[in-house]
Amino acid sequence: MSLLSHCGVQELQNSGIHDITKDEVSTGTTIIAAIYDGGVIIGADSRTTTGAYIANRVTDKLTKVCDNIYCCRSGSAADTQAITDIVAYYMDLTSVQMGEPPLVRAAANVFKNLIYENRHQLTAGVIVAGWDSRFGGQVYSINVSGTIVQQNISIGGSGSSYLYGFMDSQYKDGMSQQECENLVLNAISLAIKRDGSSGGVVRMGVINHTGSIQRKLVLGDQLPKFYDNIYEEKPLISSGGDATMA
Amino acid sequence: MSSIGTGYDLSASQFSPDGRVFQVEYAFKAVENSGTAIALRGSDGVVFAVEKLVTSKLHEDSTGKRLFSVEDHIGMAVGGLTADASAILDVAREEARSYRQNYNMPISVKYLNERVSMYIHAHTLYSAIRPFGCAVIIGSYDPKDGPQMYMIDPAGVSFGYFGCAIGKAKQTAKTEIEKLNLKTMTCKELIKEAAKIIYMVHDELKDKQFELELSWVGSHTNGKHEEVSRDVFDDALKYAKASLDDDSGSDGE
Amino acid sequence: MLLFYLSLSRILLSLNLRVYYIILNLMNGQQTAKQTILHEHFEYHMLRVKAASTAAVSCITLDNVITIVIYFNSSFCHLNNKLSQLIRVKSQSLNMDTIIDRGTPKARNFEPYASNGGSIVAISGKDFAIVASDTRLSEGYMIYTRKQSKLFQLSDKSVLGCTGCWCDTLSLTNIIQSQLKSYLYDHNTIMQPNSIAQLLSTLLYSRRFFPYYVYNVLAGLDNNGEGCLYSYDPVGHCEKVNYTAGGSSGVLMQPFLDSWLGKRTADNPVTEEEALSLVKDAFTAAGERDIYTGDEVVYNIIKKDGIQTGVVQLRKD
Amino acid sequence: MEFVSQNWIPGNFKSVPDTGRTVQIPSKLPEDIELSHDVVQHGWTPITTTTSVLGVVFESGVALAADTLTSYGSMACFQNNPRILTVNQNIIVAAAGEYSDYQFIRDVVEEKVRTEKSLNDGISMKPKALHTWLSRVLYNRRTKMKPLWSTFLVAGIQNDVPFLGEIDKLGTAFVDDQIASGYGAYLALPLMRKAIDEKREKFNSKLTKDEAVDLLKKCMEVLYYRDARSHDKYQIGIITKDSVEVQNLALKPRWEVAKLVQGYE
Repeated sequence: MSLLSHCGVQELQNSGIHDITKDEVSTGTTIIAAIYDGGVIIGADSRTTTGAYIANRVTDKLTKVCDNIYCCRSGSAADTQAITDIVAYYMDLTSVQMGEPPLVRAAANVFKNLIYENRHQLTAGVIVAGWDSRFGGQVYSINVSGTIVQQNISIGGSGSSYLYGFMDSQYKDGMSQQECENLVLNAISLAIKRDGSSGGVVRMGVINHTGSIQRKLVLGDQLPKFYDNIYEEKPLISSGGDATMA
Repeated sequence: MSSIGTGYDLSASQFSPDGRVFQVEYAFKAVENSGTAIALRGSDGVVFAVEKLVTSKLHEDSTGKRLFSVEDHIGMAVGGLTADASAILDVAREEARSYRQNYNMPISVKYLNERVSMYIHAHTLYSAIRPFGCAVIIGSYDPKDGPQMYMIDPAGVSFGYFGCAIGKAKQTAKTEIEKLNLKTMTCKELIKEAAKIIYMVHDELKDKQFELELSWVGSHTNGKHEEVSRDVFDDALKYAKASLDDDSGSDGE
Repeated sequence: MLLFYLSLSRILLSLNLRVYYIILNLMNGQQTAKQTILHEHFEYHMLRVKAASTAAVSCITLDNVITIVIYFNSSFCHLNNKLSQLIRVKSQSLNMDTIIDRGTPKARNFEPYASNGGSIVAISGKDFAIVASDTRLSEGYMIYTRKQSKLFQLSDKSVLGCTGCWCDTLSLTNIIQSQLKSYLYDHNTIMQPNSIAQLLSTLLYSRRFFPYYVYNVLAGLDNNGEGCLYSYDPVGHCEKVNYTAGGSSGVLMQPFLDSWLGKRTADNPVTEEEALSLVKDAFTAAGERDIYTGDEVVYNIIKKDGIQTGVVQLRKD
Repeated sequence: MEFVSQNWIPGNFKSVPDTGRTVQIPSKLPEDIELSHDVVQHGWTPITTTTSVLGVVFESGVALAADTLTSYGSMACFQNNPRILTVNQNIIVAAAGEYSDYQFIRDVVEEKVRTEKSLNDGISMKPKALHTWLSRVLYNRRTKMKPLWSTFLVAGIQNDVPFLGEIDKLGTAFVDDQIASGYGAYLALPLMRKAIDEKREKFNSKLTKDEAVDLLKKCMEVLYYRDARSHDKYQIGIITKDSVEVQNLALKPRWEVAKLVQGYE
């Protein structure tokens, strides 16, 4: 159930019967945050699973830290919610103390401290994204081990394994908002298509100089369509006397 | 002093009937006994200048400094009891350290000012402790917020300033500072003026020897607080002495 | 130097100057984790302290606490702030407890011990003791370095040889060395080998349930000037012997020594030359058969007029 | 786990679980009882990892090399994560292993250096001191069974003499003229030892700076060919008495040999 399971770290499985009540509720997930030329776009699917059971099919994994900072959560739902609550509290406090909206970098570092210090008890990978007047749009990726890396685009969750190549080929510096939105939507749709732990709808958000998020929702039946790789039996090529190999 | 003998000046936690806290006022006196320190905020940074009184010829040259770096990017000039100031410096450094640990960013001088003044103020509330007998000036430069400077007094009150002075000759120094058009001047110009003011306000009769300390933080130092280079220091010193000679010359006429 | 400190402290105290004690605790007091300060870091620290004050500084190291006693005039008291800041920051930077302390976790995949190889041979005689180790530090098929001596000179009369888990060796030897320094400061005399032997046993047993994985051999000259030798197991069993071999090739070399020295009597004591050649032969043989022993042999011969050191080359493959 | 449910007390649900220190005494008040069940622990293994790191001493200084890849399992996750740290004018440090632990140590070391700078007393840390300090930190953590899963190479100039030392996650510390960790110990270390020994035997001297850097470049190329967790972008840090520099480099691998291979015989 953990994030690690897809990278070869095996969890102990009880043979036979799987008791879903004892499984942690986790957001086997696809999450994305990307910088465009005026801010950041964040996106996520909406599936929450308990083992193979979908505990929530319309989850909101884009969680507000404060007006200008959001985080995309992956890993244990309980862990990431608890951490996000703590960071939200911290950021609320600092915005009052500093008299200005908190910086994304600050929020990301508080996330990192909490995750790093408690990394062996937690399963929490988050992407912190937001906009502030000092550094503009920013994306920080913090993974389960507490490594923090600032990136232009970050993908996370179990579905991200299917997206690395796609993102490397499609993302460019200085994309427009519309281009970037399309990219995020396509990426999550592709991951939903291939990752059993991702699904439902695509939720997106745009954070920029306006200081608040504009949220977008694309329902599960309105997602972009891609090649389905269905082989159809074709009639045999009639031998019209042409014997050469094609 | 009217407070002496009234019994209302024995504790920082007691008001006098006319609403004053004498212990805190005495702390101000401690600052007024020390050598002058000034700081000027120009268009591109903050400069600090300190009149470091040398009380004994036996002291080493560099001892008893009164200009410090809180962190790379924040300078601090102190006046008053140096031991107290040193303790304040520690508190400021600790604040900066914990801020950086939490947020992975250098602390803003505005926030540092709030924290340190709160700390100093807390020491004016209790009978068991003595208020700090020192005032500090902190200054910094940031590309976005520009130059910033604050002075905190022993009561824990602080304001942002364009130019400020503490110590013995703060009144004279302030008068001199007010003559400058601070907002349009650059650090390179201000450092000379600062040196001049320190030389001007130094009382040669009462305090024989002193050392000039100069430092700055601004866009030209990449936002780092540094002691000025030897060249700049010598230039400023020359300028200060030259203009002093001019002044005394004109007085004579 | 020591006498200087001692006398200086008395003079300063008699002059009724202010005395500051700064106790530096560089770790969190966990029973299992003994903190020692290796000399290099410690000297660096003292350099700073001296730079910050013109006052007299003396210091005592204990295993996990450094006490720095600084004497200075009260007019210098602001220096105290500097020092305390310096020290506070350093101790804080070592505070590595988690935000939410949920106790020592059960680390499932972590093996705290490594076997870093190396062998020790020691032989004592009538007026000398010889102790030798190879210089290969390895783990598995990897040779970390070919020039790591495993002999630790504790005084001009005693040398300790350690093999096993190198990180434990480093910690153990530093605890011993700082204990010896503290003994020296307290008593103004070096600790005799028989006392060191008991100290070492006590130290080893203090970690009975998370042992120092180190095989120790302590060689020295006793009060009568005769060679003495103590051999240990990792949890503190101590035995006085006349010759011993330990470490990765211990089992190879011990029978060899037994055959040459096992039946010696007081009438026919082993000579220094004989002992040295036995040591060389033992290591040459061990180097042929044990991949964890090789490169070089360093030996120390402890005699009344000092410690003589030498090196012999071994196989380097 | 059955014995957990036996001792489970409803009001105790939120209490901080087993600290491993106290023995459960049933007669105590419920809030004082600490449950003895395990905290869910994810294996104490590295997750975001970096591969080998190399270091070699030359006549006037030390050079370190490490690539900039951080892997997540077998995935080449972060391709631009530098791990050579310039501590001050005397020291550079390189790390291998868990990247978050490197980030942690980096932050602590940078804090030490900042403190040192603000004291403004002209004293700066030297490599042996940092090497020792790191060995104590790592040893303490392994003794707590909370290891920092990293290997560090400390390089620098100690009183005009080049210094190179390694500390691994247990606190195993040693000093040598050529050190490599991880795959590098198998693939690069023999090359480095050979180069250094040859130079000593033929000319009775140490490598020059250029020779040392070329040697490291060659080693990085070999590692790129044979280490599946390596990467073609890397850094070389060079420290001498008067200079510290960290270069960003990219390999120019040679694949021509592929043209000679066809089939599997």
